[in-house]
Amino acid sequence: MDALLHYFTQPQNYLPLIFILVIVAVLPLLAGYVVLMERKIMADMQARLGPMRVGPHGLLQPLADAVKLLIKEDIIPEEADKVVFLLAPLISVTAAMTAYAAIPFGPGFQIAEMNIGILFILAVSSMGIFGIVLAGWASNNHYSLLGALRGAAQVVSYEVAAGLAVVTAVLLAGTLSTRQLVMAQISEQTGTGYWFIFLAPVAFFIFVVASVAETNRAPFDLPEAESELVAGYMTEYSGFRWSIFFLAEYAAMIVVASLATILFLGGWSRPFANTRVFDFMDYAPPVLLGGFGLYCLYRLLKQPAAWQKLVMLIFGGILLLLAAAVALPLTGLQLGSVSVAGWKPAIHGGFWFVAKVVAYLYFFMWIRFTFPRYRFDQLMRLGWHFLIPVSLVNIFAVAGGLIIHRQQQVGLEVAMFFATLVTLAAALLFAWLAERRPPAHAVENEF
Amino acid sequence: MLLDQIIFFIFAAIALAGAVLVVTSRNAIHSAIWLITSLLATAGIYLLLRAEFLFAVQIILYVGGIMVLFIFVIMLVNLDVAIRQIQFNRQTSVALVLALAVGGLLPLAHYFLGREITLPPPHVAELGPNTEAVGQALFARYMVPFEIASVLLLVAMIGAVVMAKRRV
Amino acid sequence: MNVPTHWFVFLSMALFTIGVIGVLTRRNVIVILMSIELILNAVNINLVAFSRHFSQVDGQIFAIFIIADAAAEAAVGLGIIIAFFKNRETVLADEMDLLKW
Amino acid sequence: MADTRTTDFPNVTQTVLGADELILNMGPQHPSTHGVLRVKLRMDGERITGTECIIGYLHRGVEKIAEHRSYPQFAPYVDRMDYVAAVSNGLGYCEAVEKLMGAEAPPRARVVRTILTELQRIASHLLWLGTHALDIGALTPLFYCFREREEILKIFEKYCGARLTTHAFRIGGLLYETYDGFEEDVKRFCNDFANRVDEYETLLTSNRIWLERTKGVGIISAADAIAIGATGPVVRASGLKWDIRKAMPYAAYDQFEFDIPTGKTGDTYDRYLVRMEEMRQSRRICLQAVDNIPTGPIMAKVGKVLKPPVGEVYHSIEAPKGELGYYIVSDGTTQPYRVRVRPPSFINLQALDQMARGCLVADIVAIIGTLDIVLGEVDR
Repeated sequence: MDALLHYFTQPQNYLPLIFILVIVAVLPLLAGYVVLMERKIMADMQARLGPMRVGPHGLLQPLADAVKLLIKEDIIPEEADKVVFLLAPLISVTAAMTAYAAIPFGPGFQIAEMNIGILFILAVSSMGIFGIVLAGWASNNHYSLLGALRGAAQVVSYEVAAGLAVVTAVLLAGTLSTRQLVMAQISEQTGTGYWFIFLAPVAFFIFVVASVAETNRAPFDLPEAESELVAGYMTEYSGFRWSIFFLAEYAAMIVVASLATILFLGGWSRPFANTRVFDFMDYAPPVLLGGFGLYCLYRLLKQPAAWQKLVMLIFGGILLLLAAAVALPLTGLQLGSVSVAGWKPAIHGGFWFVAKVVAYLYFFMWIRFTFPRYRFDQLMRLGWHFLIPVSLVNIFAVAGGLIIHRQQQVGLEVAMFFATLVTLAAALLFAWLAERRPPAHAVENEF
Repeated sequence: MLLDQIIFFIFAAIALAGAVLVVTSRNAIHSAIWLITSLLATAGIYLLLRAEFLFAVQIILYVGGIMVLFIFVIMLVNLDVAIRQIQFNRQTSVALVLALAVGGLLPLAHYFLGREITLPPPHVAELGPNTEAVGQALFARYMVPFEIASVLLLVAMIGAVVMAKRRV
Repeated sequence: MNVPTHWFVFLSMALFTIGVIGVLTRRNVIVILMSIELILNAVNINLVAFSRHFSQVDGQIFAIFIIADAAAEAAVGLGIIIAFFKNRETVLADEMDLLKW
Repeated sequence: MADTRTTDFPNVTQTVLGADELILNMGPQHPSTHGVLRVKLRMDGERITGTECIIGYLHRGVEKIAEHRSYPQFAPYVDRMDYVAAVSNGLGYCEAVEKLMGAEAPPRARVVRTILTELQRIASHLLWLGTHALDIGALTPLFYCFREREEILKIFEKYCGARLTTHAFRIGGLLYETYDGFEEDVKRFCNDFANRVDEYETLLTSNRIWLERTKGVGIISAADAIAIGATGPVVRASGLKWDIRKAMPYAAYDQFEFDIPTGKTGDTYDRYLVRMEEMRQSRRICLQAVDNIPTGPIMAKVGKVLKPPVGEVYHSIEAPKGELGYYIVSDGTTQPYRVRVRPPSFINLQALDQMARGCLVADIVAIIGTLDIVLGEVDR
């Protein structure tokens, strides 16, 4: 008993548990607000307002949606395979949420630092496909089955491309640990000191495309293509179970956004962290958050009802509090023996990480509202005939560039620039080859 | 420490229960789900054995690759009919006896000869970072087998494509 | 090494036996293939356990080769099953009684 | 819903892969069958090997109703056929009855009719574009299209008080004089609209995914289209320059200049381009017409009770979806003896099977969208 007590009084032992609780508790709420963000962005791009009724500017819409979904009838089709039908959404959400274990949200905020962190995230998130496949099979519905078959083929194909893009970043950093991957991008002592998006832009592009496909988002949302397959694998799901799929989808989106942030966008580091000229960007977090908070308070005056004013006040207050928290390390205060300035990496790291994730999510949404949907065979052709060959060439080019850099004393930037040129040339070649191929409808017996 | 042993028993129990259910399930999809469970428990055992890289390979390749393929095929060959048929063949009793006899050899040997056959004491030397060690071995000492394995995979790939594409 | 190596060997043996029973008794070819995966998996446990026991990675290398082999086997096996199912509409092993069709 | 137990195809089991085929029952409740069309798809994997349309879920017996209504009484019913292009329906019916009676609407009425019908064509094409893009997965054009369609509907509302089923015209001319500011409204809309069409085109026309999804999908040759009897943008996209507005001018179309856009290959992309260009041409007609509205009466002298002489008449107009024809037989009473409607959607829908064979399941959605059917008109 004493041993247990001792075990759980060590910070490195109880902190992960707290982090787990925080993530599990916050994630559904976060997913709800990502949905709200998506609806607002969609509305903005489509010349409308989006949700405005529940709370000021629809700020309470996620809560209303959650309540609605929870009290809806939970329908299980008569012909469905009950156990698998119930199991499938759980698999999806478990896979999505387990991946958070290895994601470093800041220098101190990580549940488990492991030496195969990236592999762990890839492995666990690849389990999510079983949720889709089993849901589609268990529903005993042709639309669901088609959605599941599409989902399985799509995710397995694009995982290859995503994995190969990840390999590029791993090559550059020389480690599989998520934390060290970020460290390699921050300082020259531990790595390159460049964000890998600058060293390997092609790999980043491949990762973006593959991550969109892996999370089944438009324009690759074929497993749930609503105009073709009604709702694909989710057709027979309703109420709470459906919302679990929804949660899993958004959790997976946040995972791939975090992964992109870790691998290519420098994790929790500030943009241009090594350049002193850009040090003024340290003031961006408090200014941004404070600005939004003050805007909330300004809009507060225009709210029609008292409770809406209250909601606005709460949101504005939260933002101002966050702004104060972010501003605190910049003040140089001394709290007793602790220097507040020492908290800066932790607090600002979290801010920049979240900011990058949000930017990535915004990009996801942007392309969703801009592009039509791919057809299944075109999706497969894009994956196998373009992305995977290009990423293979990219790996060879980057590896070759690294060898040249290490053995010939060529600057890393120069080596990577030529590696990128080689890859782009190969990409052009593959694109040209793909153009020359006859269109799909002319090819008989393709599948 | 005791914790490792408890974890071992948990994983072993899951792996064994999953394996039994793979063999006994009537529905092939259920078999596949149980096989996934068993494979995941095995991955946990690899982790217990400090083989992290193999843990990741097991999940990415075995569970995320091969098992998706299995489920894909099970869904393609709709097994509504197969579920209603007899699942075990006529040699079941003979096979059971034989398999259990073979499987019982090890416990018997351990019971009767346990003291005479002993493993050499375990090496205490640490392997170092697992991924690097595996990588060094794979690309240096086992280069030729590695290449042969890739040729094997290529052959399998061609074979599978030819097999699935043929229309009679 | 807190868990004795021979525990892993016993686990491996048990999994292997279950796999063999599956291969020998089931009629459904897909389940037979899955039982073969179980057998391969049992072997892998053994290899990794001894790799740990002797502090050498060779066992893990073999396990990786076996996983690659399992992938190849699954691809070809499932390809055969699909081709067979297209022709005969069955997946039962004892109805696969023709060498050529 | 996927329901194979009620299939009409013989000897089909539920297997996905194998000797037999999969039957997917698309509709009548499906997000992209544009109403209550039901299509049975015979598929090999995801490839379509045959289709069968089952219609009648929206059948209201419009043609039979006509036999028990007087001529003016029946006019509101035709608005309910192609309910997204009610003005065009009304124009066709009114002109058919006028032809039967030997009457003719005064010039002012004819020009106003032309303006409203062309606005209706734009509105109908906008609705088509929005839903078609939505079917193919582009979410945003729908809202842009509805923004402009709303302006047109506002003009309708100001003119006759209704937005959708307008009943804007009367036999013999117009009931309502144009409201104050009608010309300005139409001009303002037309001036704004030029940029808006370009805006849609920037979203779609050269978008790679849009090209891949529409080019080479649902091809029908001009000969096949003629054999089926397809009209409107469907046949024009195949390369046939056939437009009743030019071939047999009605209303005031002979007074205005406009081009008939045609395609080459007859695929979904060409139909898209043809309709986009038609919107521009409609705008052109509107702009010409709105500057040249003659003064004068808006109603011909047709009398209070309409009693056409014994006889029969066939009159067709170029509705947004194709040739909309009315065949009316009069026995000399106040009620028609028989009214037969030639709906463009119904006949264009016959091209579905030919277009869809060999396509994938995702293409059938694009093809139904590109045919621009309205089930109210198909089922009547």
